[in-house]
Amino acid sequence: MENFPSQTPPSELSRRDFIKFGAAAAIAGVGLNALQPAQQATSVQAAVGEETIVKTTCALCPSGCGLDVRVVNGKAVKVEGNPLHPLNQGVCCLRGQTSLEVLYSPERIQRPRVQMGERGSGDWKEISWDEALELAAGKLGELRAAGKPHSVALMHGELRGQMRQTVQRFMRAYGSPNVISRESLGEGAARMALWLSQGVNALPVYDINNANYVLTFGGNLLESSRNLIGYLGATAFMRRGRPQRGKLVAVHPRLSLTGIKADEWVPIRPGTYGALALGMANVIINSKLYDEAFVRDFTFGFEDFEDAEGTLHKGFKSLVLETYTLERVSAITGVSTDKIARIAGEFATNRPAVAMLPTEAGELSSGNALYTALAVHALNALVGSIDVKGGVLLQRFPKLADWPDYTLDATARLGESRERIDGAGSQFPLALSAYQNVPERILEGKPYPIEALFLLNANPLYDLPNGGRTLEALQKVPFVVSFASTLDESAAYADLILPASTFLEVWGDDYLEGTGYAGISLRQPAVAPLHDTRNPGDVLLDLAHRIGGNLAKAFPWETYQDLIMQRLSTLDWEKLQANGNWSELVYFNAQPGSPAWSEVVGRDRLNAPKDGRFDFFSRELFALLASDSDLACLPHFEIPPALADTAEGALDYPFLLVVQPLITQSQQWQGIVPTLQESYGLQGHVKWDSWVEISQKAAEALHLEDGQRVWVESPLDRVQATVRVYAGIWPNAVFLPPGQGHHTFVRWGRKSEQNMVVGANPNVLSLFTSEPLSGLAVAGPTRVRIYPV
Amino acid sequence: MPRWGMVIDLDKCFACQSCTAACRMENNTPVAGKNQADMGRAILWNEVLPFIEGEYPNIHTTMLPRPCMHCDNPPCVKVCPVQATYKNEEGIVLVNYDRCIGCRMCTVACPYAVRYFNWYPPEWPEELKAHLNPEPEVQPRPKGVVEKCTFCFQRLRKAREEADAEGRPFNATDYTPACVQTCTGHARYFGDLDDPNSLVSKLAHSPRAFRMFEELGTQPKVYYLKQG
Amino acid sequence: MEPKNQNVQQILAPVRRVSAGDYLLWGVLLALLLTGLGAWTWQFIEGLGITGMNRPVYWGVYITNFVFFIGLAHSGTFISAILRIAGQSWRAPLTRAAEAITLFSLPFGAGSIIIDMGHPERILNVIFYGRYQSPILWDVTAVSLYMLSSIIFFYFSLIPDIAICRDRLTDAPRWQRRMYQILALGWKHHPEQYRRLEKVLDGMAVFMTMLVVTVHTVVSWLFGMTVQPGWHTALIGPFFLLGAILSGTAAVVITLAILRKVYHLENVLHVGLFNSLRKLLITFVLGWLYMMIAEHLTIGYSSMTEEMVVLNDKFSGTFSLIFWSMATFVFGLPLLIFLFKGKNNIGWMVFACVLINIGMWLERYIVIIPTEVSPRMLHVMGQGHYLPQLPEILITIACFAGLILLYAVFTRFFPIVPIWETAQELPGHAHSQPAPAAAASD
Amino acid sequence: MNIGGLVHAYFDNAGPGGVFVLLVVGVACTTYYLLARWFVAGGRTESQAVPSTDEQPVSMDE
Repeated sequence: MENFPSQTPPSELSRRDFIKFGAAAAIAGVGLNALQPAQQATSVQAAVGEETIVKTTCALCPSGCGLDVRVVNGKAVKVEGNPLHPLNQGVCCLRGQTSLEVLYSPERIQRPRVQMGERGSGDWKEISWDEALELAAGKLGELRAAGKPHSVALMHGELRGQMRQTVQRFMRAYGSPNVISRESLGEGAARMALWLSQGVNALPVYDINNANYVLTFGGNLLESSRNLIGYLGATAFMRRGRPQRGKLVAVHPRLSLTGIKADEWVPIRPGTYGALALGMANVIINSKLYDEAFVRDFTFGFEDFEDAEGTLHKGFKSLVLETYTLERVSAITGVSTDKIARIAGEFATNRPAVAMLPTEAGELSSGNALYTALAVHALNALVGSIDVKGGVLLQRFPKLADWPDYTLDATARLGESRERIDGAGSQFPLALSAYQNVPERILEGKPYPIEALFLLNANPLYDLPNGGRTLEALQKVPFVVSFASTLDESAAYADLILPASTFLEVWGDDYLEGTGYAGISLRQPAVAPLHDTRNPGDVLLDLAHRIGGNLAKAFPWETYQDLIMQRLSTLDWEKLQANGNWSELVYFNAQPGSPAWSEVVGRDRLNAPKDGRFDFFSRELFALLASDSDLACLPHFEIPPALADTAEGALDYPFLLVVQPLITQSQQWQGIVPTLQESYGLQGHVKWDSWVEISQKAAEALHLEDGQRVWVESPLDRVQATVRVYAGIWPNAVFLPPGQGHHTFVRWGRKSEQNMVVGANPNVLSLFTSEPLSGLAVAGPTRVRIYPV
Repeated sequence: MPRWGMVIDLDKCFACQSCTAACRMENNTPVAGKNQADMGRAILWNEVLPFIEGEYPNIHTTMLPRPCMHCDNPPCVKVCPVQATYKNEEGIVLVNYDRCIGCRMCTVACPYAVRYFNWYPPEWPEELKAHLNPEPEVQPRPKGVVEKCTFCFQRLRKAREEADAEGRPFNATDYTPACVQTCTGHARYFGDLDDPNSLVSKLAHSPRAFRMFEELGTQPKVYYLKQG
Repeated sequence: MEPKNQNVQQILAPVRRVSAGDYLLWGVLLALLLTGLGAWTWQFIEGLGITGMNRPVYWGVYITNFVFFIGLAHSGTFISAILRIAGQSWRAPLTRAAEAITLFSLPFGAGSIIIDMGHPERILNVIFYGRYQSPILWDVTAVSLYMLSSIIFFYFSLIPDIAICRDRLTDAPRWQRRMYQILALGWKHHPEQYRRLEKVLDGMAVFMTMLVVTVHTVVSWLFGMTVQPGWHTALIGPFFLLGAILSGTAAVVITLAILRKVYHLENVLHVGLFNSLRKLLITFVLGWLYMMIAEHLTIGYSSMTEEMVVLNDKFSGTFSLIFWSMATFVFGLPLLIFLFKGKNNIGWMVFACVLINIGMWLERYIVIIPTEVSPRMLHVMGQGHYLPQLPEILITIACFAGLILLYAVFTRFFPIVPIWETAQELPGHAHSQPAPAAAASD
Repeated sequence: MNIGGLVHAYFDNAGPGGVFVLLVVGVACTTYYLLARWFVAGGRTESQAVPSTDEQPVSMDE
C-alpha cells in the first residue's frame, strides 16, 4: 500500500482510490498473493504442468480490464482479473471469464480466404497471407494510382489504444477521409453533448464512487455501459464501502438489471428521457435548488441574454420554466408529477449528484438524441457537478511518444480534402462519423462511388440491415475486405477475409478509460496464435509497406508490437509488462476558473469562446447554424414522431420496441459464446434464443401466454421469439434482446441442430436513419405488433 | 480445522453472472446447447436465480446468486445410499464421482436445487476442450453422476501446496473460490466461519445477514446480506 | 395319497397343453419386453438424457413404475397372507393367482429403480458402501427381503401341487417332468407334511403382513424423508400403503376374471369370489378417499406457500386434468359401479378395477411429478415441465408386458388355482374346505 | 460404552448399511431353508432336525 501515496502528495490522493485499493487488497481475499506480481509472474512447476500467468488487457468491451491469464502447457485455461489494474482491481466479468471460449472458438476463421464464386455464395478458397495481402495491396495501390484513394472506405467498430490512431494514420496517408466509426450508433450522442455544452470532445466519466445521488438515464449502467466494470465496483463502493450510502435511480422503460439493482426504478415512456430531464430542471430552477454560484460564474445562457448585435436570446431558465412544466412533462413521459418533483428535489439536494447519459446503441435512438443528451448533461451543470468529486469527470490521457513525422503526398492531400462518404461534416455538419448513413450513400453513389470497403471489427449487415438496403450497398461495392474473426453476416459477403487474431494472441495496448486519470494497459499475447490469423494492426503495417511510398514512411515499424513499444517508450516497459498497466492513479479535479479548468470546459471549442463557461445555450451550435431559432441552441425536447398516437401505423403497430444491451451479450465478438448463451436471459430464463418481454396488460389484451412463440413484426420485417410476460416493462413497450440472431455452423451441445440461427436479430425490425444535424443514428422508437406463430 | 463459509452481499451484487461464468470456466461444466438448456439441463453450479414478484410498476425483485450452501446439516448427504456425497472435515460437501450410482435422490432432497445430474456425457466442440482446467479434481464428470459446487476445493489444495512450497503456514485468506475472486461488485466474501476474527464470521453475524430456508434446519454455510 | 379335489382335472387342464395362441401371445409379449430391453440398452449407452427427465424433474415415469409395481405386488400378500390370518377361507381358490401377481410384479418394481439409475453397473456399491441413513437402503432391505419371502411363500404353497403335477402329468415333455421332479422336493403328500406346511405358512403369513406394511411405507419414505413440499408428511406412508392394497386387490379381480374366462375355471373361480372382493374394494376405496381428504385438507388449510403451489397445481393448475381423472378413476366411478352394478357382474367389476389401476398409476405420477415441478427453490423461476419420452414409454410397456408374460407362461406350467388348498379332503386330515360356493355366498 | 455414538456411526458411515442388508437377507435365506427342510421332512423320518413346536417358527423382527 505504501508505495501508492509516496508517488503523489498524500493530500491529493483521491479517497476513492485509496479506499478501493485497500478494499481490493483486503476485503475480497483476492489480496495477499495477488499483490505479489513477481511471484505470480514466475512460472511454477505445478502438478498439472508448466504454469504461467500472463497479464494482458481484455478487448471484449470498451472497459478494457486487466486480465491475468493462467496458461498451462501452452494452453490458456483460466482468466482472472488483474488485481493490479486500477479499473477492475482483480475482478472479471462474465465476458472476460468466457474470453477463452472466444479464443478457442470453433467458429474462428483459420486463415485468409477469398470468395471464388458470387459474393455471399460461400464458395471460399483459403489462400496464404502473402497472396491475400498482395491482393488487397494490389487493389489499394491500383485505386491510388488511378487517383481515387478517397473511394476506399473503412468502417470500424470499437478500436482500442493505438489502433485508433493507426487506422486514422493509415487512411490519411493513403488518401481517404473515409474512416467511419460505429460511434454514431451509440456513444456519439454523449460525446456530442459534451462538446456542444462543455466544449470538450470526450466521453463523460462519472464519479460514482464519490456521488451521493446517481441518476442514470437508460438501463445500461450496471449492465452494458462503456465503463461497466469500473461502474460496478464504484456502485458497490458507493453503497457499502463508505459511511453514507448513495442512492441510485434508474430511468428506463424496462426493469433491466440496472433497474432491479437500483434503489429506485422510474419507468418512462420510450424516447422521452429529454423531457424528464427538462422537467427536473424546471423543478430545480423553480425551487432555486441549483448551484447558483456555479451557474452564475461558470455557465452561459442560463438567463436570457443579449448578444453582441443586441439581439435578445432566450436562456435555459426561461425556456424550461415556460415550456417544461411538471404537468406537461408528466404527460409526455408518463412519470407522475410528484415523482418527477421528488426525484428532482433529491437530485439537487443530495450533492454531489450526477446524471448519467447512456452510451449504448439503442438507448438514444429516437431521433432526439442530441438534445436529449444536452438536456441530461445540463442537469449536471445545474447542480455544479462538472469536474467535481462525485460529478462528471473528464478522461485524462497519458503523454506518449510522438508519432514519427511523415509528409502527405499530393494524392493523399487531395483525398483528405474530399467530402466524407458518410456525410459527416457535410450532410451532418456536427457529425464525426455517420456509420448508419454509409449504405444509403453508397447506393446513391454520392458524393462518389466507393470502390473498396474495409470492415474492421464492424458488421454493418447485422447492425443495420435496413430491410436489405445495406446488403444491396455492400453488393454494389466492387471490393469488400473484412477483418472478421468469424464468418459474420457482413464477412459472408466480403471478397476477401483477413482474419483477425483474438486479443489473447496479440500485442496491443489500451488507454485506461472510465477512471478519469491517465493510464495505459498493455495487451500481450497469452498464447501463440492458434490459427494462421494476424493482428489487424500488423496487417495494416504490412499493407502500408507493400503499397510503399509515403504510406510505408508513415509506418516505419516492422510489427505492431514495435509500434506499441515505441509509442509507450515514455513508460517503464519492464514495469508495464510486469503489472500489465500503468496509471497515474490520481484524478485532479479542476478548480473552476483555475488554469486547469480550461482543460475541462471549452478546450475543444471551434467557433465558440473558450471562456471556461459551460454552455446551457450552445454557442457552438449558434455559430454553426446561424439560426434564428434559439431553441436549436438550447436543450429541448422533440417528441419522436413514432411516439405520437396519431403516428402512421400506430393502430397497426401498437407497441414500441425497446432494445437494450445485456451484460450477457458479446459485443465485440460476432460469434457464439456458449457460456454467455447459457446465461443469456436472466429475467426471462431463456437460453440460446430470443424472447420478447411484454407487459401483463398486453398479454391479456392479445391473449398471449408466457412461453408462446410469436412473431414480432414491424413494417420492415419480422422476427420470431418466445413470449415472456414481464411485470417490469412499460405497458406499451416490448423488449427484444440484442446481440442474438447470429448464424452458427457449429453444433453446440448435444442434439442441437447444425446450421442454426441462435435467436433473432432485433435490428432487422428498425429502419436506421440519421438525425439531420448530428448524424446520430435514429432507429425508432420502432413500432411493432405481435401475433402468435 | 477451518469451517469454510461464504457471505454474499446482495447490496453489492449486480446479478452480472460473472460468478456463473467463472465457475464454469474453473470447474469444467460442459456446454449444454439449446436443446438441453431448454430442458433445464444446463449445468451451472453457481446460478443467479431471479425472484421477481409484484405487478407493474411496483415490483419486488431479489437476484440470488446461489452456490451450494454447504450445509452443516446437509439433506443430500443423509439420503445418499452409497455415501458418494459427503461432508469433509472442513465442512465442504463433495461428491465422489466414482462411487455415485446416479439415483438422484440427493438432487430431489436438496431444497436449494444446487445439484446437477449429468444426463449425457459432457460435451464440448472439440476446439473448446483446450481451455479445460487441467486440475485433477475438476476433470469432466462422466454421464450418470451428480455434480455440484465444491467451493473450488482444488484451489484449497493448491493454496496449501503453495504455502508448503514457500515454507509458510497456510492462511485462510490464501484460499479463494473462483466466484469470489471474480465477483465484480466485490460482493462475495469467503473464509473460516470458526475464526471469530475472520471477515466472514463478522459479516455472518451482521444484522443484515440471513440464510436461505433457515427454517429447514439445514444450517447453510452461505450467508446473504440483505439488499438496501 | 393325493388331496381329494373334484376339480383337479379342470384346474390341471390349462397346464396340459400349450396352444399356438399361447405362443403367439408369448411372442408378442416377449417382443415388447425385448424392445424395452433394447430401450434400456440404448439409455445405458447414451445416458439418461434420452428420457424426458430434467432439472428439476429428476424422477419421472421410472420411479412412478417402481411405486406402482411395488403397490401391485401387495395384492397377493394381502389376499393370501392377511386373509389367511383373518381366517377368511373363501380366499383359498384365488391365493395363488394373487400371489403370482406379487411375485411377477416385484422384479419390475425393483428393476425400475435400477433402470432409473445413472450407473446401474455400480448397483453393488449399495452393498459395499451402503449408508443406512438413506431411505434407499431401507428400500433395498425391505424390497429384497420382501421379494425373497414372496418367492418362498409362493413356492412353499406350490410344492404339493407340483407333486400332483409330477404324478399326474406323465405325458409332459421330459424336461417338464424333470422340473416337477426337482421342484416337488420329493413331496409325498404325507399328512405330517401338510400339517407342518400349514404351520409354516401360517407363521409366514404374519411375517409377510408385516413386510407388506414395511415395504410400502419405506417406498413412500423415499419421498417423505425429503423436505420437499407435498411429500414431507407423515401420512404419506399409510396413504401409499392403502393405495397399494387397493390397486393390488383390483389387479386380482382383473386377473381372476381373465383366468376364469380363458381357462374355463368358472366352477372354481365362481362369482361369489368377486362379490367378496367387491366388498373389500369398497372398503379400500373409501379408506383411500379418507386418506386423500385428510392429506389434502391438512395441506390446503395451512396455506403454506410452497405447499400451496403444489396443491394448487394439482387442483386447478397444470396437473388438474390428471388429478381429477385420477380421482374419478380411483374413487368416483368405481364406487358407483361397485355399489350399483358390481354385484354378480364380473364385467362391471373388471371395468371398475381397470379404472382403479389406471387411476392408481396416475396417482403415483401425481404424487411424484408436481412436487418436482415446483420445488421450493425454483418455482418462482417458472415451473419445470416433464413429458415422458420414447424410452420411458417403451420401458414402461415392457414392464407390463414382462409381468403378463411371466404370468401367462406360469399358468401353462403350474396350476394357477391351488389344488390342495381347495381340496375337499387332505391326506390324513379329515379336514376339508367348506364348499366354496357356500363360503362365498353373500 | 457410548451406544448413541455407535448408532450414530452405524447410520452415518459407508459400509455397515450393506452389511445389514446382507445380514437380513442371509438370515431370511437360512431360516427359509431350515423351514423347508423341516416341513418336507414331515412324516418321512421321525427324527426332528428342527424342533417342532406349536410356537411361531419364524422370527418376526428381522
